[in-house]
Amino acid sequence: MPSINSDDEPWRGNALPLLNEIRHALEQLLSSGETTVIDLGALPMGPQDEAELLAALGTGEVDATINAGGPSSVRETAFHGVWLVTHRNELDEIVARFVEVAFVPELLMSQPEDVADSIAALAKNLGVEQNIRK
Amino acid sequence: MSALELLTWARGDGLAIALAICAFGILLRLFEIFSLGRKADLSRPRETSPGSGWRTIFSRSLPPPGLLKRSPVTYIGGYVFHIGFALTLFFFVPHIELVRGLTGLSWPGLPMQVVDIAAVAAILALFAVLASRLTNPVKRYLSGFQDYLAWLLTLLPLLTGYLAFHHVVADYTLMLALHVLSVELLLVALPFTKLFHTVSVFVSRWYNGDIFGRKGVAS
Amino acid sequence: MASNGPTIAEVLRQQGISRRGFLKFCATTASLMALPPSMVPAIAAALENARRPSVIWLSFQECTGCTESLTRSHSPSIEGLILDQVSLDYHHTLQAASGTAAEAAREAAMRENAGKYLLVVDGSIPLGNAGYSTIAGISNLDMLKETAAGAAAVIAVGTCAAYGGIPAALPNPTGAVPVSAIIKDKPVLNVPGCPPIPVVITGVLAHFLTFGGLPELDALGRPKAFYGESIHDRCYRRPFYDQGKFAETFDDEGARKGWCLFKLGCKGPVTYNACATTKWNQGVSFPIQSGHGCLGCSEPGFWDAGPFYKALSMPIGPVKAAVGAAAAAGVAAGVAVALRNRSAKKGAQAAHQKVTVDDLEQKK
Amino acid sequence: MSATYERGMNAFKEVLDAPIASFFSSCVHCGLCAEACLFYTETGDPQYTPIHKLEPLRRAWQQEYTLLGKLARLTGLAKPVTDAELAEWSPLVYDSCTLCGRCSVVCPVGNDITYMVRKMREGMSAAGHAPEGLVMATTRAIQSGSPAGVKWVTVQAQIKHVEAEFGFKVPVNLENADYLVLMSSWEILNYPEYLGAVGRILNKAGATWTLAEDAYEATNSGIQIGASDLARELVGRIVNAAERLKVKCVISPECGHAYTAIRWEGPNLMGRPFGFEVKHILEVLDDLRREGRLKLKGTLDTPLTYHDPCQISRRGGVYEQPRTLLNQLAPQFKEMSDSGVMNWCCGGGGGVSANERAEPLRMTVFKKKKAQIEELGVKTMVTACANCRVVMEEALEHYHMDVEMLGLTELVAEHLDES
Repeated sequence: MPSINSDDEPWRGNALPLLNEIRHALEQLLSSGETTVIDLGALPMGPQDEAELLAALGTGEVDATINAGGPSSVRETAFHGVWLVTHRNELDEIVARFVEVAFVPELLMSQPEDVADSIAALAKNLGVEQNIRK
Repeated sequence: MSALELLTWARGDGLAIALAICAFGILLRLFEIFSLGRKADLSRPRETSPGSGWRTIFSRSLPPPGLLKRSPVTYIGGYVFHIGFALTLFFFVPHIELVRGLTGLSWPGLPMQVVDIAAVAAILALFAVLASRLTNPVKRYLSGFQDYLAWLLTLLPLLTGYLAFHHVVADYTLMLALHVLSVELLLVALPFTKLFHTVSVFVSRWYNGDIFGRKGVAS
Repeated sequence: MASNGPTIAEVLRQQGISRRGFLKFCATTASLMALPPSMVPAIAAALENARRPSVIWLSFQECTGCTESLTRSHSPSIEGLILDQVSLDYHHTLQAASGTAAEAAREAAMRENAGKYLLVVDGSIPLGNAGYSTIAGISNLDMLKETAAGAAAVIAVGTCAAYGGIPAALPNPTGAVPVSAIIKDKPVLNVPGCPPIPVVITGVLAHFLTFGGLPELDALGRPKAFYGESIHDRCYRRPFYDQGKFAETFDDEGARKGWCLFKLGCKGPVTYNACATTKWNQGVSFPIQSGHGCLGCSEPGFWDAGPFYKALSMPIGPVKAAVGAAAAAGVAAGVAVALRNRSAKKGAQAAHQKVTVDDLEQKK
Repeated sequence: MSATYERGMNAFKEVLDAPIASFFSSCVHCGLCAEACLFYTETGDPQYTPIHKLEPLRRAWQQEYTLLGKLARLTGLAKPVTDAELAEWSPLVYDSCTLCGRCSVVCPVGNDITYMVRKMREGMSAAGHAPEGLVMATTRAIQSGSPAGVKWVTVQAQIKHVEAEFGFKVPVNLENADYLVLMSSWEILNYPEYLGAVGRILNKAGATWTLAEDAYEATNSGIQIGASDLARELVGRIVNAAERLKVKCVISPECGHAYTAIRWEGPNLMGRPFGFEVKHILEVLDDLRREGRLKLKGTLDTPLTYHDPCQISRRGGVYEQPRTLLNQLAPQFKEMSDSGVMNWCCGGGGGVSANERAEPLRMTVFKKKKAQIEELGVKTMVTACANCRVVMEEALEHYHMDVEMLGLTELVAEHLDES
């Protein structure tokens, strides 16, 4: 792959408008509680764009990994409420990448269906009769 | 026929046909003009003269005293159109590539934003001169079908080019095809309508400058 | 779509995938189908109830590049997961069965899932001589008609199936035509590309799984989600085009700096595909990122749309010869008209009657 | 014989040439020629747009000399010019064009519209559509030697008068003179001071000069009506006299179109270059001044301006000489707006003054000159064309304007240093 951009060239790609979009999403989150998810795969990103965006977002306080159908990393960026969600498959290849603007990303929360499964499983382990799930 | 196939035809056979008709027409028209001849002027020309045919070819691009004020729309509209059109035609990189493809000649282009502004200016100027043609008593009196046809044929390449560049109305491929086709219409019409002034203006200005220059007047 | 059998959500659950995993699957599927993330709940709801469909895959005049592309998708990734959900009942390159057994499998699938199975086709169909391409002694045309009759929908995978492709290139010796030229009474979805991006194939399958039908198509029968915008519009090098910075050769300073490849013949502006965002090889790169212009392989007629290395605005026809001939004709016609003009003028001069003061008024 | 439509159309075919074909090919109907034409600016009537005045000639060109035009005519798509149309165009070609040439210097594509109107008149006159006034003037010029009917005896009377007043002999038919002096009918009839002025100046300069009995009239109605055969006959009288008397230079008097007729059209009408020079009197005056042979004393201390006769300045190239002279003679000389080659016509050039039919229009368009004079606020206007002078004197009276007209030659003679 050729080097894409020399250092003396100011990059005028897609990082800047995206950062602005994130700023508006944060304002919306605070005022109405509405979350925003941006699919980075749907944007035309050059290698430099991506590096620039990640550098601009920085690293924050939370760094979580979900192991479901491959590892997914959920990291809060230096900006509170701005999360970087990266899904990988079992081969550790990136399959999707999102910027999620939320207090807590949806996927970090335990899902009611799984909780129900957990009750059943726990009950089974304890030998208790359970009647939550049909 | 898909848009790409239309574009391929326009870039291929279409362009060849249009350029052929244009070349045929220009040569025919020039023969028509020059075959009528011009008698040698036997009067003694002034020994020194500020005027000449070559001078007038250039000097007629400037408005004579007082006329700019009398016909601002014609002059300013005319300048903005011609300059905007020329910038768009000769300094838009894809156009330079076209010339390079035809002749091997090439030169540096302008940034797209500059060309974009030039094209918009030319389009607006065309509408301004049309409004003037419809409202000015003289122009309205002089104008016939050919004048409006020439206007339309000039507008179409600019408009379709602009729409193609900005990806509006239709997808780029179709717009580009329409753009190339509109240019081809313009090329076909050029020798046989008043659009021929793009060629003959150099001849008519030269004769004018020569006639006046002989008498010691810079016209 | 098979009406019996477990739903996709049930299959996933049986494989021990949690609801969280299912949601991740839905999110990546949305990304795959180029749907906005806000569609995830709808996808989840649809997948809850979707059942595995039967798929019959027919290959005609093709190079197997499309199948290669598909099998080299992120296996065993999310697409693998989706492919696991379909029942690929016939694919003569991939299936284990051969000969009569293979054809029997196809016939069985057609019978059992009549009106519900998906037909996937790669390759174009020769109309010239039936013998140009046959499978098990059956001409491509007959097999397509026969198999399409009971299909819910037909997916034409690759530019050959979608638009005729390389086999249809001039002078088109086999009389190759695309699927849509033959199948008129069924929805035909085109997934053009030479080859098509694998995730587009799986994305379409995912859409079919999820929503039970075909996604929204453009005028050329392509799913808008993937083919809605041009390579040029989504190209990360687009800013250089706007600034007027172009690579002039493949090894100049501009090329090294990653400037726009328009002058080197890039067809990105007239090519509608998702390469610039989806990219290839697990999202590593795509042709322009690798330094080569787009060939326009997903557009109908790209194979005959002029040289690959000529800028899009360059003429591609016999311009010089035509202009040369026209100029010669122009000179010939010009000389003829000139001679006539001169003789007409000479005639007028000869016909001149000297004007005297008695000739200044018309006398009745 | 008679003028006929056919002779007119034939004349169109004869005069159409490469310049005209290029002019018609270039016209984009921008309308700017109208803005330069006082017949449009003062009336606001678009039919006076200069290029429109040529429409029959343009159609004749298109249908005769272009392939598409010819095809259009053969297929009936284009109709040939009719005699009725020529008649309809007569007022446009003769009454509303003074051949002033202003449109020709304004046209952005360089069309010399005046050149074309002059040529179009060849066909119009051959077809019998010249106005009666011009036909009569031309007939008189051919038959009696002057458009106003002035005969040699009248000139002789004036010679006697000049000889008595100034005490020098007016040479007639003198051979080998430096200058052959010509006059226009107007100078013979209205401005007799011209002959005395020229005589005094040339005598003082030590130049030899003469009048010619058979070539005293400089004007040329043949040019105005657009009949080259007649124009040739008229200019031929001068050329023959100049050659017979072996003069070095023919002086065109203070008359615009006479200068055009002898200086620029003359050799072409005769079909040969002249062996003698042709100069306008202003050129001669300026030559003498430069050579130190014209000494002036005193000045005229009233505010005055100079009206450039179109044929002398814009279409003749003589615009610096009058200014050099006036700057010396008149300290309060002020330029009019649009002076020099952009001057506005008096409204009576190109045969319009001889065309009674055009008189109301001529008065209307004088409003331009009137506005220019009023803008400047002067009461004296100098010019170098007797026709301009007569036309403007009439119009000044019509508009009750108190402005005095002077001939520049006469003004120079008045300030001749005779010491």
